[in-house]
Amino acid sequence: MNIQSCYTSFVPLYAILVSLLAVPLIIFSSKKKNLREFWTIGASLIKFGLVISLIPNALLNKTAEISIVEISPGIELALKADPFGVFFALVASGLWIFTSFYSIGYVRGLKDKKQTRYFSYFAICLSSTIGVAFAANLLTFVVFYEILTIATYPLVIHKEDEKSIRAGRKYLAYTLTAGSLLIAATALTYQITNNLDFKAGGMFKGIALTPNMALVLFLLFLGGVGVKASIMPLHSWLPTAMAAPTPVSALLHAVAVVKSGVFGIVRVALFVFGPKLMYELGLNNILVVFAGFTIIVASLMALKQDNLKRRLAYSTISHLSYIVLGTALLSSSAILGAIMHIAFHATMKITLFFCAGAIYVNLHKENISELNGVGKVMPWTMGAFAVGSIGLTGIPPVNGFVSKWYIGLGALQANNLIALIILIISGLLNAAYFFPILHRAFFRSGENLEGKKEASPFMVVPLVITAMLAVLLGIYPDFLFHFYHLAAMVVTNVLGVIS
Amino acid sequence: MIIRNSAALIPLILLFTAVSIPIVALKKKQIAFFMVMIATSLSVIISFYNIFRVLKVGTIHYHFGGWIPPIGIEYVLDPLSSFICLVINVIALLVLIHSKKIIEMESNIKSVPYYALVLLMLTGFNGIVLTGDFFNLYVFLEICSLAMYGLISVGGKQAPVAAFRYLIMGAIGGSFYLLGVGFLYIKTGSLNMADVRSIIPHLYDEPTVIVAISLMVIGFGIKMAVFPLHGWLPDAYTYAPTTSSALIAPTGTKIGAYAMLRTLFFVFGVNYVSKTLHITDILAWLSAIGIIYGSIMAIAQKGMKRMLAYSSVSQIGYIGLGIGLCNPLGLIGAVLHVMNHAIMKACLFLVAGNYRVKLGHSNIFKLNDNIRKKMPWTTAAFTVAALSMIGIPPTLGFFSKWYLALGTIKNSSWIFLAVLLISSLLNAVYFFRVLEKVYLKPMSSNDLEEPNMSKNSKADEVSSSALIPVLILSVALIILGLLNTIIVKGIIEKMIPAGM
Amino acid sequence: MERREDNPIVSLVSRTVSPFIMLFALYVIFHGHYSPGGGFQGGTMLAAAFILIRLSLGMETSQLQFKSSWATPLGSAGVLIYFGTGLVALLFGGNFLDYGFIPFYATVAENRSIGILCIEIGVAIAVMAIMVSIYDDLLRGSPDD
Amino acid sequence: MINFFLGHYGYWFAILLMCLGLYGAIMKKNLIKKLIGMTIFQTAIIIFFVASSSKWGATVPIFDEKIGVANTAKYINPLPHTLMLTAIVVGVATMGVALALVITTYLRYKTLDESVLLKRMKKDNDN
Repeated sequence: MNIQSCYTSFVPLYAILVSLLAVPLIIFSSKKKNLREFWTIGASLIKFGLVISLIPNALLNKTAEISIVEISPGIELALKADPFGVFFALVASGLWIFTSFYSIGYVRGLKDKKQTRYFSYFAICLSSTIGVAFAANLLTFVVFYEILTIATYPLVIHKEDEKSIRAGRKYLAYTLTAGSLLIAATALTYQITNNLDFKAGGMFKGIALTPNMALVLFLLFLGGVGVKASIMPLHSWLPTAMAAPTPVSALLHAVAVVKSGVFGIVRVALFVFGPKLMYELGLNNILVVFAGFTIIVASLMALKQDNLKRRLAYSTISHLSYIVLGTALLSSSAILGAIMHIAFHATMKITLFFCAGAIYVNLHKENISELNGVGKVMPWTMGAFAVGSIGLTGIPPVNGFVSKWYIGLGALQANNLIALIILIISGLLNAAYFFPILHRAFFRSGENLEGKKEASPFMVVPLVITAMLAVLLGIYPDFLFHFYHLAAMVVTNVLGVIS
Repeated sequence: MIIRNSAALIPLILLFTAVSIPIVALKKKQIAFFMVMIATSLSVIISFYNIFRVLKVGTIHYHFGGWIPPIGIEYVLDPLSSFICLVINVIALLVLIHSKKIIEMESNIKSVPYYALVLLMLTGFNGIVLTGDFFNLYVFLEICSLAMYGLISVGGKQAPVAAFRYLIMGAIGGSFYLLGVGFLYIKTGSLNMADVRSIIPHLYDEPTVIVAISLMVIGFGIKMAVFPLHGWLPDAYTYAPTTSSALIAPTGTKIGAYAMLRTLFFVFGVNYVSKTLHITDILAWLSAIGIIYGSIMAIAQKGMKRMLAYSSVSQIGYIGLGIGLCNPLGLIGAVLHVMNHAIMKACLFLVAGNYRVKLGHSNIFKLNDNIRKKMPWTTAAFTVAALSMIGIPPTLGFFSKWYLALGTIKNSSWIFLAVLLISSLLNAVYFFRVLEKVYLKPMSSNDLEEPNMSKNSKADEVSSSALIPVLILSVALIILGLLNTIIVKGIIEKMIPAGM
Repeated sequence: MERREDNPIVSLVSRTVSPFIMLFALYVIFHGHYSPGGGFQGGTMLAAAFILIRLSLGMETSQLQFKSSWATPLGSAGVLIYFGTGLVALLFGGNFLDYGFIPFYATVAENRSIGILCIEIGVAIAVMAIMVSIYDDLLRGSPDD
Repeated sequence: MINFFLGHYGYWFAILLMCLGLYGAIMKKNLIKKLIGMTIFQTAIIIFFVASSSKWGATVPIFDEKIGVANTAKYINPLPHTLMLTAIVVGVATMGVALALVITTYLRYKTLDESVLLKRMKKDNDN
């Protein structure tokens, strides 16, 4: 019914290069603030436009392909805009626009010194994220994944105080180790298959793979991409890395970096091993166990955090595992839900982080216990926060409901009641750690809030838009960007190959 | 004439310039530098020419004095030798451009004899790479070693001691090799490598041959500084003047690796050394230990040059491991790492030199972010080289490790794979330690006054002759990384010996 | 130990013997290509003659005979003679050091003979100069103290 | 067996010298003694080479009308000797450089004892 076809197009390459080319422009206009930020915004808009232009063909299951240069005999640095890649690129590049606007407000609001470095590394990060999204083979994936690791480091240590430097060390220790494992896994795969191209339905087709070898390989991959996806017990860098400025946390730790990890897990599960092999060897059960554990434990840990950003971080950890769980269930609805959750969690979580940042810049408050009455001072911000929390808890009409619904359906399809129970419990826990914040903000009276107003429009407008987006996507998941169709396309590609 | 003799021209030009410098530059010292520049540029051009010619027409033999081997000495220009030659000469040219200002600053270096020694050393390097004769190799080995002792000894106060220790080790290493050659000669009656290659399969069972090969491997091992024969290296690199260490570190040990590779695989035969004698296994294990040992020791060092020296020990291990794996991928990794490490180490040592020029020291703990503000380009180059050392794509460092990793997997040597991965993490530890200081540690008031640093916060880079080589090297790391397949497919795959 | 530089016996003997050593050295050099001997051996003997004078008459006097500062350039010159011979062969169409191509005589054999002689002379000069230079340098010690 | 030992006495001597030299170069504390050890080691190898080319009843490889050209078995192989000539030159150069280094070391540290030297070097490093 749907035939995958390919055509050569430079668009994926341009989408990567746009933000990379913006870097020298940003650096050379470091003296003129407005010009510098013009480049950032311009690059983000162009990038988004380029990604959008790939949607129509992706919906027809036509993949844009371009190979740039051969980086190892037989393996090219190649890009492929398949539906899943377009989906992820769309999320990352779309949210970059909001983050750019928001960052301008944030760093200017704090009169930050190293803004040029901030914006240039931000652009590099985005380039590599898009590279991760469009990577056509494992080696290309590894290349961009590692660049992403390194490019994020300067952002993590942006504040340059003792705490953030330590966070940076921890971040590097975790991610570089993971990178090594990923390289090992890639090399091993190459030895076995002699080919590293991602293939919907798995690249080991027709190749005898002993169960032990498959298990080792899978664990290596899991270690490699699991760190960025912050599957427990590999998660502890993420809360520490919240020392970074809020927009960084928002984009990178809720969208780009961790999502690259989750994206990697989905790629590995569905495009390297393939659902059939995963199921036959029982590898998905490993994932289900890890993901289920992470969902519950991270939610419990989120409960006891007082620092708002740390609580959000733990919430991120738990929600990332939703995606992993959905993938691991291997049923069509679950995968659909998981893929959609990548986008939907991103919109909701970025809203929440933006809110946390706005509160920090405006009121210099970081802890939840200090948030009494904030809702009255910053109604728009806290309104958006409410939307985000409701969505993450999984209450309609916000989009979080949609993806959770599909994952739940998938759990039933897969006859996996435990997964369903985990989903329900975690929904309750989500409510338990989000609603007290809303209660404090709206229903308690705060002190020292006289004369304070809403944060700067640079910050408020993006977060309101993302919140509205979350609602709109909840009502109509195919809104504007065809998230639903793209995800469905991925599912049919992946599972269709089997049948 | 040039075409006919291109195989022999490089060592000849270098030797000619080396011996004419003391006469020509007797009155005017500045001429020495220009002569060096002309000689090294010519050798770079000829190296390029050679490599293209070899790729076009195949292996080129050059017979000295017109004597046909096995009687005469021959030079062999095949993909391996022409490639290594090119790497050495390009690195030497860049380092020597950098040396112009540095030499003027180091008070105890007399530039005329120094440059003569440099050229002698390069003659030795190129000779070792090109020769197809065992004894000629010994002579060139000693020529370059003698020049190296001299180049090391003109450093700081401790330098002569370091050079002396290197001399004892080096002379014994050379003697071991010579003894091996003696055994080989007793059995085969020939010193020509190709000739020995054709005779040796009949003598595989002879204990004499086994003794010969062991002695030769020990000799090369000392020159190559493979663990546990590396003892001379850290002191020598640390106390040598910056230019010397920047010249010796990228190329000197590689020559030992090259000679090892050439002797083991191209003379004794792949199957013999790997399957029958298991020498490659021993080499691989020692290298693996060396990789870890070097990295850990590098973490413990205070001075940047000493850190880089220990890192050299570890990086030599990669090359040894690649040779020891004894499969095509390992060989590709090893040869690519020869080039990669040459570029990285040259870049890092030159950066250390630039820091010394401006700060008067390169102690890691005294570095702070002032240096990044003053020398943004140098520091950026350092960062690129460090990332390559750690093995972050798309730098060249990633790809040489990639091939090595593929090689270990091909042999199912999981421990070596683990060693490769762990060592890149250890590399990350000691390089990020420096990067953190350079980028993040604010200047405190009790930091020493920096003698050659202007007081305002404006950029105060080193002169362009010291900066451009560093930048070229660091950019090359990225470009060559992306284009590594051209090198691998075009050159390195052609040098894989028969039977691998 | 007391330094004695004016011991008449030592100085007389060494001054007398030195020319004969030199003569023999020259003999060894010039017969090197068809009997035992050659540049290395002859050069060392020549150097021995110079060093004998240096030992017996002291550094200052012996400078009149052979200046220390000449040693390195002379050594280079020796190598250049060797090198030049090879280069001439190369220029006239042979390989490096292929003496048969040196255009001095008509026959290849004669050319080879003269070629190897040039080489021996170059080697002898280089070896002589370098031996003397090693001796001088060791005697002088490090220049920075 | 006895013949084997006696017949190769040149080699045994070389091996003895080699061990002696290696011992000196590695174990002796004094730099000059180290150097002497190294030189003994090199000399041992020269002896080894020369021993390897010795032949009873043969003469120097210079054309002799009594023997003629064709009877090559009557001449000693000249190659090892020629090689050793070069090796001797290399050895002399190495020794020259080594002595220069030792003298410089002595002038700077006023000692040739390695353990004392290392202590003084360490002091320099700390400063």
